Amino acid sequence: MLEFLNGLAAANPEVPGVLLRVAGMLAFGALVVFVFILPVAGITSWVERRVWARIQSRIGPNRVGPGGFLQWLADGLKNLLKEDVIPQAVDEPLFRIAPYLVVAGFVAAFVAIPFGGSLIIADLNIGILYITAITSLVVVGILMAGWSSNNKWSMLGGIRSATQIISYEIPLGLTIFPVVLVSGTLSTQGITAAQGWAPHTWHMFHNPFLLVSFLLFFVCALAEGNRTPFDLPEAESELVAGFATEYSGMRSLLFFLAEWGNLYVIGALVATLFMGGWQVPRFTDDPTLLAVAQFFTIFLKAYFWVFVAMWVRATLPRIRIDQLMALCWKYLVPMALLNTLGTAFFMVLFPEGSLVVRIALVAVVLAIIFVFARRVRFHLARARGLGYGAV
Amino acid sequence: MEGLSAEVVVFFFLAGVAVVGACGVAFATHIVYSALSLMLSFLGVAGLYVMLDADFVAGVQLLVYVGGVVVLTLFAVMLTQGIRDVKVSNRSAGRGFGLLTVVAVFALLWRSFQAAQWHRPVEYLAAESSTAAVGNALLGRYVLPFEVASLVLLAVLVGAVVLTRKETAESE
Amino acid sequence: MSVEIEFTDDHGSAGGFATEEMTLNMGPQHPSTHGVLRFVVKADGEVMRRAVPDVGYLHRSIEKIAEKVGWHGFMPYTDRVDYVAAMTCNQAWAMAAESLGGVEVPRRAEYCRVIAAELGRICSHLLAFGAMGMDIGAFTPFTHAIREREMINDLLEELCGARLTFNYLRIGGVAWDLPPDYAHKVLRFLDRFIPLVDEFDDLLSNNKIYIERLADVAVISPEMAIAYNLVGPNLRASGVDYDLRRDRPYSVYPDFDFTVPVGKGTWGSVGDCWERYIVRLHEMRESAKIVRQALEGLPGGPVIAKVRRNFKPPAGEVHIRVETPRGDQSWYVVSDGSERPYRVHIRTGSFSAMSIIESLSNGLMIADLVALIASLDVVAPEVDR
Amino acid sequence: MAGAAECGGGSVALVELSRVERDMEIAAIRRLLHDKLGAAVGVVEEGPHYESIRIDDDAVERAAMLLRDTPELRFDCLSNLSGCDYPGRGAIDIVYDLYSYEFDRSLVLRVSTRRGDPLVDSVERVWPAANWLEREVFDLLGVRFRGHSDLRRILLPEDWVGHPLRKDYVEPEQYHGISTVRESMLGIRSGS
Repeated sequence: MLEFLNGLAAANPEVPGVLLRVAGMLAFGALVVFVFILPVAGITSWVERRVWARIQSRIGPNRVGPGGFLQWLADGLKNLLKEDVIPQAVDEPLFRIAPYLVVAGFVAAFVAIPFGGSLIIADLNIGILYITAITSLVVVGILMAGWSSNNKWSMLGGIRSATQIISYEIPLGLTIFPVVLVSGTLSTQGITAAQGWAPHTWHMFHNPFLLVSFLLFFVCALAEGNRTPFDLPEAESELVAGFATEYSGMRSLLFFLAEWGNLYVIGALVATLFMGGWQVPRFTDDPTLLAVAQFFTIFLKAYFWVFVAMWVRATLPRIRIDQLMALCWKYLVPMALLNTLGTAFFMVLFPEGSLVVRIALVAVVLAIIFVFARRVRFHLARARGLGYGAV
Repeated sequence: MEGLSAEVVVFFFLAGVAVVGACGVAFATHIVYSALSLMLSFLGVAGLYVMLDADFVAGVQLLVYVGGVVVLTLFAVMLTQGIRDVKVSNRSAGRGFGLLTVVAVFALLWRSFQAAQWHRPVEYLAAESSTAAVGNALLGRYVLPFEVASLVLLAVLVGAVVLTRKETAESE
Repeated sequence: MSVEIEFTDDHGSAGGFATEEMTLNMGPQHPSTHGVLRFVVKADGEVMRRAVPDVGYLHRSIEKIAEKVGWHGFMPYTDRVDYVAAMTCNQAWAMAAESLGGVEVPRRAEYCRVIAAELGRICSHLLAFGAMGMDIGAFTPFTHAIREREMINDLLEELCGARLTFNYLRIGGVAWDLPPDYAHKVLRFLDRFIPLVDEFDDLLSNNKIYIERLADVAVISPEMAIAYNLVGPNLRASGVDYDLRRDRPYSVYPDFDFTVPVGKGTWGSVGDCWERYIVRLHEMRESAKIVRQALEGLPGGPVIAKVRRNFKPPAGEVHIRVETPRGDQSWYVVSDGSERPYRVHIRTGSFSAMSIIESLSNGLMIADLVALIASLDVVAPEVDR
Repeated sequence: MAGAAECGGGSVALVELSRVERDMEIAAIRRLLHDKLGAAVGVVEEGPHYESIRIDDDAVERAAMLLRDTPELRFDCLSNLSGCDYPGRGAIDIVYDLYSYEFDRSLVLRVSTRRGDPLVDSVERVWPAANWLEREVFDLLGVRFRGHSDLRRILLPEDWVGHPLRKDYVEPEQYHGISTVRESMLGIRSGS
């Protein structure tokens, strides 16, 4: 995008370059927010409800639009039209600002998330650092929401959330280290460029430590996104709705928007860091076609992990706060540190990487998927035998 | 008009954010608002770092100060206040002492202001990573201070653990 | 900057490491209180110091109503004592009235009662299973359990026309005989359902997170369980091998062969939340066994004895104990020979289960309290009646 | 209890049978209590369905202690505690349904207390289960329990007036300004 803006600047010398760049980025950012983030977050809510429903042998939203596809729009409109209840005892300014801060935190992360080779709002050279940093705004927002609600359940939710996000930021950062070591850059585009389109060239298969890192990253990302089994801050059965208890209408929806949008961020980060991002084989020289292919590649990869997160949410119970902390500090942090060291050693041993190791790791993962698929087949067959074939 | 280029506008905006934030910290009557103003101030400073092309420092500023310090401050304040209905407020602590501090700080600022070489890069620096430079400096020229700092931090960490453990033991 | 902290109220101990306790109001409107219950929780952060149950929000004066309506007329009200397992409450009332009035129940009616009661027990345990999963944060088991419960509801609807408050039993027997082809339908359901219990095991019982959340949490020793008069699955989970259906048999239960599941301490201690959970899961299998045997051995004959419309049992009093899904429900019924009961008192399983919570609460976390309530399978209307 | 299988399933027959079985025991238990507590232990009262031992209201706790701790009795469980108002006799009866898990044996104690000033020993210290059961009796019948740790209303609101399960209880016309009488659309007066 920068080239395009530079070209624009060259064509219009009378306009200051910086202004053009800022305006261009703002325009592109607005485009991303309204054409991509809002629909994706909304549609994710519909997909999640449908996926959940299938897993729970229900049907799910199916009335608005084909297959209930427009349910998210209906929900959004409904919430926009609802009364924005501000309880009397809340700290009003903070109560009002908090949802926006949460949304700002997650939307700002999209600045450095690549959608394709040339499709990125800003290819920051500290891209991945920026993403982990800017998402901390979400914590502040959640804490604000929890505190300003003047409700002990909200407060507990806010505190849980802050504890959780701060703690899990550490292993999350540490699991990114090996990727940065291998690709030698913090830029998300640089990390993608260091991988190829073929699976064995992905970072997750670079060495065994990176494979573990990849799993740890996904776990930590789920925890950062307050997703089951780490959904303690809004644990319905314990804290009613956690920090969002007192919110209603659009403000409440903003929290959910952030949650569903965050899912895509998690997926896109996993895809970018470990799964080759938008890399596609160079099948054509047409840049537009290539950009489209790249966009769909990373979108599908990201959405696969969104789906996995939904699946996990529908399957697992919730862990307890002390177990959450123990998991983080006793297991994830040491393992992540070990992975960083291991990757460093591996890079000393094989400065160019090792094709044998890569192929072997691909084989291992394929074997795991095969075993898993057989188990799924067994369960499906059993369910069908019981008469649950078509629900 | 040279003096009002876009960069200048952005600079004054960010500086304003930082200063307003700082004033908020000092003048807010509510400690939660103070903490949030602190965040605003940090954000402004992070923006200034970006303008100085020190993007790594800006990132770290966000990560450590906004994500860490402010959140922990808020955390501590909210834990003591929201739950137990404790009234926590700022109180001025002696005008004279305050004035002294202000004078001292301004003297220091003035000195650094005069000592600085007000050299500005003329043209926009293309995105070039300052990360590598910072890394090289930390593990090259400044490796000793870096290691000493990390040792000090470790000692602080251990000390904190010991202190809290002792208190818990006493309570039983 | 100096910070002034003014404490608005006196807090805690003088000297030493004072922990600040906060008072949380859990309920009466709270997702995990299974109806309308309230707990006043004194907590130090996430760790509770004390949780005091406050009941009575669903008090509908059923005992008082009993004194106002006739013997027959009270039957529908017994459904409301525990609307999750209405059949067994029906049964208790029928037994009380019959034993006071000296009514001989036809054998076929007893079989129908057992079939209905055991289907109701599966129903209730399915709800307990699902709700427990949901309280621990897993939503899917709930919908799966409700799906199965729906089928039992269909079966019971076919039996008596109602899906929740059945009013199927009558003093002297049951209201209607089994509908045609009923045995076949029930057996087909059971064939489907029992393998599904294994599926529940795969999905929830042996889940690592689930075990970690429940094992060794809120352990109730057998002595404590008996002292607090914990009954039913909660008592058995604590290792007391006792089931009224086997040890003080009533109705036609001696005809059937079934085992009584007892807590074994599989993952933690005997009497922890996980044991209370798994005992219920096993009981569903046993109930299915009983239903199967009852359907196979169903005798012929009438389903209701001749009972006068104006039923007036002679003066006297009786203690009836019935094993409901929430355990030994104890009815104390006094008759003064008139057409209305003189006094009815119902001591329910949930009532004693609620009374034990306060003494267990110290040191539990808030999330554990949710698990404890769920594992005790407390049903709010049964506590308050 | 094995006899129930032969008796044809009627629950009446079952109750009769167990009564016969326990007939010998109750006299022995009464004698044992009488030896220790003297005149406070009354007669065995025979009803058509079960019989109970009558105890004085200030000897309940001692009796309970004995029943629980005597090795050959071991009534470790208070299965039920009910109260019943008898205005004709001017008494409120408290009925304790005890159960021994060890010996699989039931026993009923009966205490009469004056209706005007009902006061009975609490057995909370013997069986913790009595805590809530006694609170319930206090709430609904107004019987006070001597030595109870936390005698508050349990089912009704704290500010409720009267004890609804007393036979002479009249429902108040309104509670906190809310009428308890529902006027029928057809002009028929319902409610109490």
